Amino acid sequence: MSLFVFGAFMLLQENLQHFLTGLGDQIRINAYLEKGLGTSDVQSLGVRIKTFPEVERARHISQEQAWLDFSAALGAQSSLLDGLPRDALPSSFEILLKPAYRDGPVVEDLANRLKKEKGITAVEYPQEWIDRLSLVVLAVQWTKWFLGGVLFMAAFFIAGSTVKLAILARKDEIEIMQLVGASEELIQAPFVLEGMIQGIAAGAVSVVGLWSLFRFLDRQVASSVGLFGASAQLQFLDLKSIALLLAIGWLLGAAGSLFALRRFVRTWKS
Amino acid sequence: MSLFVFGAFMLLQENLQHFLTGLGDQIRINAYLEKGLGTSDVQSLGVRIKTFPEVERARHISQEQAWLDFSAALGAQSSLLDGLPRDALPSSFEILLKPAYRDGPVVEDLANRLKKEKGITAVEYPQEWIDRLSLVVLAVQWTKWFLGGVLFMAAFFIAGSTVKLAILARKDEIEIMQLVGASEELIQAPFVLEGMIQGIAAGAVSVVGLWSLFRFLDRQVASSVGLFGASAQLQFLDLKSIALLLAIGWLLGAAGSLFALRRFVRTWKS
Amino acid sequence: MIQLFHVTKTYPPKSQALTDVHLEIGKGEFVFLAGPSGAGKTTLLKLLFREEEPTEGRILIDGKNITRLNSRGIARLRREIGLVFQEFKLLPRLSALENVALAAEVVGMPRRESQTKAYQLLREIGLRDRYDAKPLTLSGGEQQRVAIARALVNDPLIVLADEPTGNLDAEAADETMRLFLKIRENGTTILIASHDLELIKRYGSRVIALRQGRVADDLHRVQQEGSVG
Amino acid sequence: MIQLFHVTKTYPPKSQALTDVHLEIGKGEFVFLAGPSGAGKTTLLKLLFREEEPTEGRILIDGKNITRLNSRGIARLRREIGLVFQEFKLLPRLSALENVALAAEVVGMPRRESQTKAYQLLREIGLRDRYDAKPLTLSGGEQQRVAIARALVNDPLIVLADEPTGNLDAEAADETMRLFLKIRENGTTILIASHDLELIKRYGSRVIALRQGRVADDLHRVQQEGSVG
Ligand SMILES: Nc1ncnc2c1ncn2[C@@H]1O[C@H](COP(=O)(O)OP(=O)(O)OP(=O)(O)O)[C@@H](O)[C@H]1O
Ligand SMILES: Nc1ncnc2c1ncn2[C@@H]1O[C@H](COP(=O)(O)OP(=O)(O)OP(=O)(O)O)[C@@H](O)[C@H]1O
Ligand SMILES: [Mg+2]
Ligand SMILES: [Mg+2]
Repeated sequence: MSLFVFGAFMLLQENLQHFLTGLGDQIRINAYLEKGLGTSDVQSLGVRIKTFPEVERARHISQEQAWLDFSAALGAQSSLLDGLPRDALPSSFEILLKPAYRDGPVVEDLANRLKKEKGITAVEYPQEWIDRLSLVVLAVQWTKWFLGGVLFMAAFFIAGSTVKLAILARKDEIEIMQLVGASEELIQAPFVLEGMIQGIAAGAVSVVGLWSLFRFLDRQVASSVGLFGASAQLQFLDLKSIALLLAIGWLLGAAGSLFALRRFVRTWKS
Repeated sequence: MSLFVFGAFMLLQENLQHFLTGLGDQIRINAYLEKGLGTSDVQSLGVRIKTFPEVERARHISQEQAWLDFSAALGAQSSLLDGLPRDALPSSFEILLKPAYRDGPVVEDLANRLKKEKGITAVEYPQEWIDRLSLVVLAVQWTKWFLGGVLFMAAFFIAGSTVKLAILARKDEIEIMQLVGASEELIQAPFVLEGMIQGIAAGAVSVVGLWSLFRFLDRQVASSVGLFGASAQLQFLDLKSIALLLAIGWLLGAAGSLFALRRFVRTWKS
Repeated sequence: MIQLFHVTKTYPPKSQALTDVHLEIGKGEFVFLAGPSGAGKTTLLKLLFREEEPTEGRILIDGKNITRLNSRGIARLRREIGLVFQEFKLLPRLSALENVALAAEVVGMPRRESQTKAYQLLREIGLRDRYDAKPLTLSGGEQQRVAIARALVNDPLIVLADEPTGNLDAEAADETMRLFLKIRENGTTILIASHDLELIKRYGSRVIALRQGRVADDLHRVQQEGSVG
Repeated sequence: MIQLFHVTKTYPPKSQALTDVHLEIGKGEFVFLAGPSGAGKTTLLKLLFREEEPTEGRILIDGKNITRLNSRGIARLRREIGLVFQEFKLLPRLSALENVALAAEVVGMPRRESQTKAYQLLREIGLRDRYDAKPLTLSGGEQQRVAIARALVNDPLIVLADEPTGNLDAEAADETMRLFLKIRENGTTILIASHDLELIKRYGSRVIALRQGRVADDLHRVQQEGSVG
């Protein structure tokens, strides 16, 4: 039960992370090129750009393409462009950054360095969008920690009281074992063992529960159009997380039982 | 404790709601006007638009203003506009919808009706953005229910085992009270009373805890620039929610105790 | 006062503790329930305060059938009965005095009065010095006497006592018996399960001997005969 | 075997249960601990199996000082001692047989052997039919006999029994005593707290009388004198 809560948190975390990455993909730097640059020049510039460590991908957008994109963006007012020549817009590179570098100052720095490249006339990046994104990241981060804290407390509390109930129910047993001279190890063994088994079982149940919940949600989401593309795809926990969940269950079960037992035996007579 | 979890959920819910509203504010319909419309015509059209039930606010954007906005939006490429006359762009109304109507089909319907108004040449609205938004709303909704479910289960479990512990600790007392002929009410009264008091106390502690947590988070957020404007302002629970939290604590405490007690007494001898 | 008609008690699955017991005990009688270990003494007492229901037969107390009672009725019945258990059943968190007083408060006696009464009883039974002690800090015999005091605090119509002197030395047992006899003068019926033959010989006005769940013997001693109701 | 030097036990805050007790009990002795309720009998036994520590004085068992033991040492000590408690202390979820066998398994006896031994003991003590019953379904006397069997299953060096016959009829008490005597033949020291004067008169080879926490009397009966070690 307590692990279920924990697992739910991990699932959420995973998906939020994924969602953020999806958002981050929309941070793109546009580097506009000089007019009349030859194809080979464009290609070598593309290669050059890709050597920057921050760059994930760079896509060349021809003048043609730029024109089409722009008029699509203008929508109803595309008639505005009727008077302009087709090559009014410069060709450009659309640069996608690696996740780690999607941060205001880094982007600015990169933009400055790109500006110095031969063949590039201007560099544009969505300053406002980047700032917003970092705020969203921050908010999500905080929400995550906040929720995580609450859930962790809840999980801990639940685990604690489960163990307490188990011990209270077997108080007499412990006392009598002590009176007939059983060693401490012998008294503790069944509790620790039970704790371990219960911990793993709880972990397994949680994983299964989460999985079915996940399937349900996934289907719900899939049925509403996936406009976010890949980023709207829900992610389930990977194998490592599942193993971690089970391990935590195992440890928490064993350690919790032992800890509670010792404390309990100590305060026995009070 | 269990109420703390619950309160945390409510706090989260409140802020998500607020955040969504903030996002929804960015759904705007642009209604472009015929060129050469007189000031009084524009004004009466503005009044007319405001009579639509879906409309929250409508702002007139003059040709001048449209030009400025557009060139700002073009950024580095604003030179593109140099060859165009200043009045190339039409004036328009920027229409903000009421929250309840910020939905794809509704917006489309409204756009069609607006188009039929005299003086309006074209209506534009961010189709993609609306679809995205509804997906985000959906995702948030689901996350909320998912988390809410998990938290609620956790809260219920915690409350249950707290009561169980309390009863187990006083099992003998109940049994002896029964044996000396105490009436059921007399036996239950202290438990129910204790449950009530604990419930309210837990509620109060939760509110205080949430409040201090909130203050902390709020300060953290405030220190990073508020680019989202009003929507980045965190909201604390209002008085009604606090009262609700306390009432839930009270009820849960009383009912939980009574319920557990009755079940416990019934399965006494097994 | 107490009437049992053909009472049989079988514990599931098949342990027959009482078989066809037929008894009448009158108001104010002082009865010993004798018999070897496992004869059914405790079971018989449990039937009388409705801890158990008889498998067959009827039990009347004061003319009322107690085999058909809801929980409210059981509570009312028990308020008329003073109980002393083989295992004492004292509340470990209350002092001796509070344990005794509790039983009185439960039936509605005001706090002060119940405390005074409890203190008086504890004094009579030889616990003047230890009335403020918690049960776990009392010796076995002391606990037993607290349990006896609790059974008597409400001036019950019936006292059911299970081995009330099992943990008492001869002197304390005598004191306890004298207390029972005094209570009896108010018309209280007293039923004591015991195998202390010495005690039975000295105090028993009537001895019902159980053997393997049957009434083997029902001896009225003439010189102390109570009025049979 | 058992030696107490000037042992005083004061329960906080100020209840003096034992005062300056000086005793020597030899190997294989059969000793009754007599005295009225509250005299300190149970307290003395509790000191011997280290449920309590003496406030003053030293206690040696087999020459070893048991006042300074860690939890491991206490466990080792208790494995040499068979205990019968005033309140039985049986595990409600185990059957009578399992309760007895458990004590043997705890010290490392294989399961089969411990069960056989437990069954044999229960038979000797008159519980042949009820060995499979849970303690709560046993009568008081039956529970007491299970507790006695548990104390004897490990062939302990010392048996400490607190009112082992308080809930037994005369016949069952006799059987129990005979069992104790038989165990004693292997050299087991037996110390029984009781106020059943009848029983003490019949079986006691040595009677230590406590009164208000002091040894008031220490009577060796010559005809049954055990070898004092
Ligand atoms: N809850 C129960 N379930 C099954 N059998 C029971 C139960 N309670 C008692 N018995 C059996 O019924 C028989 C009578 O038990 P009871 O407790 O009435 O004896 P008793 O006369 O009080 O004996 P003692 O003097 O040892 O206390 C015993 O054989 C006992 O094992
Ligand atoms: N844990 C304790 N705290 C305080 N006082 C105690 C505690 N245990 C026992 N006493 C007191 O010490 C005295 C001796 O108690 P003990 O249990 O040794 O008597 P006993 O000889 O076994 O009596 P009985 O025959 O009634 O069982 C009693 O007055 C008792 O109230
Ligand atoms: Mg009995
Ligand atoms: Mg004692």
